[in-house]
Amino acid sequence: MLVNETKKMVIHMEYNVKVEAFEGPLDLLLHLIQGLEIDIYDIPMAEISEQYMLYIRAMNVLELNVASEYLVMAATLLAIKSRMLLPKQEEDWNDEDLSLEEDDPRDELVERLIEYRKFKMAASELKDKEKDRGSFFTKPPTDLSEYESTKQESIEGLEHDLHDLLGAFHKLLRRKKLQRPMSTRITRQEISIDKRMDEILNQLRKKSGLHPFHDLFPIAEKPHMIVSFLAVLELMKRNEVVVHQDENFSEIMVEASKGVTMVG
Amino acid sequence: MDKHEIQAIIESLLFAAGDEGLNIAQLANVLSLSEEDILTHMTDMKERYLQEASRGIHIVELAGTFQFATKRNLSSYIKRLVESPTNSTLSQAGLETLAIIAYRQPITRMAIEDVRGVKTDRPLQTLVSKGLIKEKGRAEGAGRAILYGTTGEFLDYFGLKDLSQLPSLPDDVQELEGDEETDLFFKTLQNSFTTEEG
Amino acid sequence: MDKHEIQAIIESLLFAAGDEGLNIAQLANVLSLSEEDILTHMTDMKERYLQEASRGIHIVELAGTFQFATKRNLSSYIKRLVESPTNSTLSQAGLETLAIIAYRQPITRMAIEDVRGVKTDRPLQTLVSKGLIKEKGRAEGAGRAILYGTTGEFLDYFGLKDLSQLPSLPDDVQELEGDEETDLFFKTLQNSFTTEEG
Repeated sequence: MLVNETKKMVIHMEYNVKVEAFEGPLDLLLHLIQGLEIDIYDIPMAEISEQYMLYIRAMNVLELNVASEYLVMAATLLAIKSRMLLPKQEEDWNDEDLSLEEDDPRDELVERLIEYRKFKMAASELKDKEKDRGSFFTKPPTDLSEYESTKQESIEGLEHDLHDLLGAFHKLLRRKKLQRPMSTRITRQEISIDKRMDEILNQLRKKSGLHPFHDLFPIAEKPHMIVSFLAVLELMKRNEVVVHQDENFSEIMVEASKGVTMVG
Repeated sequence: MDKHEIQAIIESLLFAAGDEGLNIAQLANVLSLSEEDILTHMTDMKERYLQEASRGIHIVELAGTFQFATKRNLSSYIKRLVESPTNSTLSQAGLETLAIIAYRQPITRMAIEDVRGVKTDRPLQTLVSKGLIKEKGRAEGAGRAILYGTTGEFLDYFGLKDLSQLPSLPDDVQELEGDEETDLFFKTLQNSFTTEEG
Repeated sequence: MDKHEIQAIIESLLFAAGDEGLNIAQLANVLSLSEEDILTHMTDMKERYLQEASRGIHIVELAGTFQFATKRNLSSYIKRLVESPTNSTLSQAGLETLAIIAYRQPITRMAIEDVRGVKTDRPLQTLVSKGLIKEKGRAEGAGRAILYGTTGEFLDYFGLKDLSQLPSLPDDVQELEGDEETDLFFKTLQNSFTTEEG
């Protein structure tokens, strides 16, 4: 039993990711219906409920958080199943029509499944379009401000809402940028800690005495700041700079150590 | 102005407008021509760009505007020069939510959740912040729930001219394409439980 | 590849490169052709664009890079487009710049250009003169670059109480940008330790 349980767990873990890949109870039901090759208009409730419960049990075994929607659906399935097992109402004199007509307890579920399936298909068509859109490129608008008359100095007559602003930002993020030797990128990538250490030492030696820590961070870009910070740490470790701080949160001051030769 | 001159002007305007695009009315206005005339030229130009083998760009209609875009078959060359795009593709939940909104707009969150059968707050939030949907008003009644609809960015994102270009909603039964891995999962699962119980 | 195909590819590349343009080496690289071959094609194409009456754009060579530009003689139409009443909007360039500043303020021109990938002097000028943005101080360091931020008029114009009311951006935008920086940080860190130990 224990061995069985363990084996089962292993099998389950392998498919863990896949278990969570369903978009909800309707998605799961559609999958079951397809897998069992069932006619969606004539769902065998006993079979589908059993399969569905199997899935819920698997999720429990895996200690996955079973979303409440799945449990609600489980209850719905069981309710439909038991309603179908109920003896036929007596006022229905024509026995043959019973399972066909509008009284079928499955109707609402079938309707929901079919409605959901439409949109699942539509979603997959959108996915194709999303991919296709990636195969052609537009260009940013040319900067036309030189054609603007200079007297246009107020915001009167402009018509934008926040959505335009957000839209512009997204368009921008989506715009595929050509790789180009843009100067900022190159300089950014070329900062080495060694080079930055030299620069900092030179800066500190140019004027003897204490220098505010933040003076060592001249470029307000994260990569540069990080490299500068690492350079200071390295210089501290090598005892080439000394760092002072009078009290907590006061400005940190840095100075070059005395009597140390220039780093090669 | 002869035909060549007009089309040269249109080319320069479309080029300058870039991915902002220009609509018929704007072109008609700048060229002092009727919208019908512009439309005739656009049809002619679209065809010409497509046919000419030495042209790498063609005219596309996106979100109600005409724009130049590179031809699809050349994308492999352009990708050699392009940085990886900043944004990822939409999740399945996002696509489903978006599909429901696109075909049923304006629509409330509740109505979307009715179709999907699961909570949809997060996909909605993501879609709003990606600028693909926006509030289009409020539903009548007590809750005054937000009504969502798609945006121009939605059209651009999926390469659509307008909403009428959405593929028609499949109205009935076709087999959903199978998913072998999931099938395997269920077979394994079934076996494991059968074994256990037997 | 025949001549037409090559020139179509060049056209699509130059188009996608926009105002940045491409140099001979970049083109040769993408097409796997010699720089001489590229130069021959460029000469041919330049001539062809100039000659054809129905073309509104031509190839210009600036500082070793080739790029498309609208033909000079058509500039009066571009001006009309910019000034047309249907265009009572900020240009796309202006709107983009404003969006970046709104979400990333205070920010320097260089940082804005890094995001947009194109020069941004003019849109900045326009936005300042319209009172939507202003100088908010100077970046530390040698250049002491101007830091831009939005103004009170900006808030009024978009009907915002304060900046916290700006619509939130999708999570993945922030994540992606974060990742890049973190990656760089760890790479740098790693290198620094490797160097130290080596």
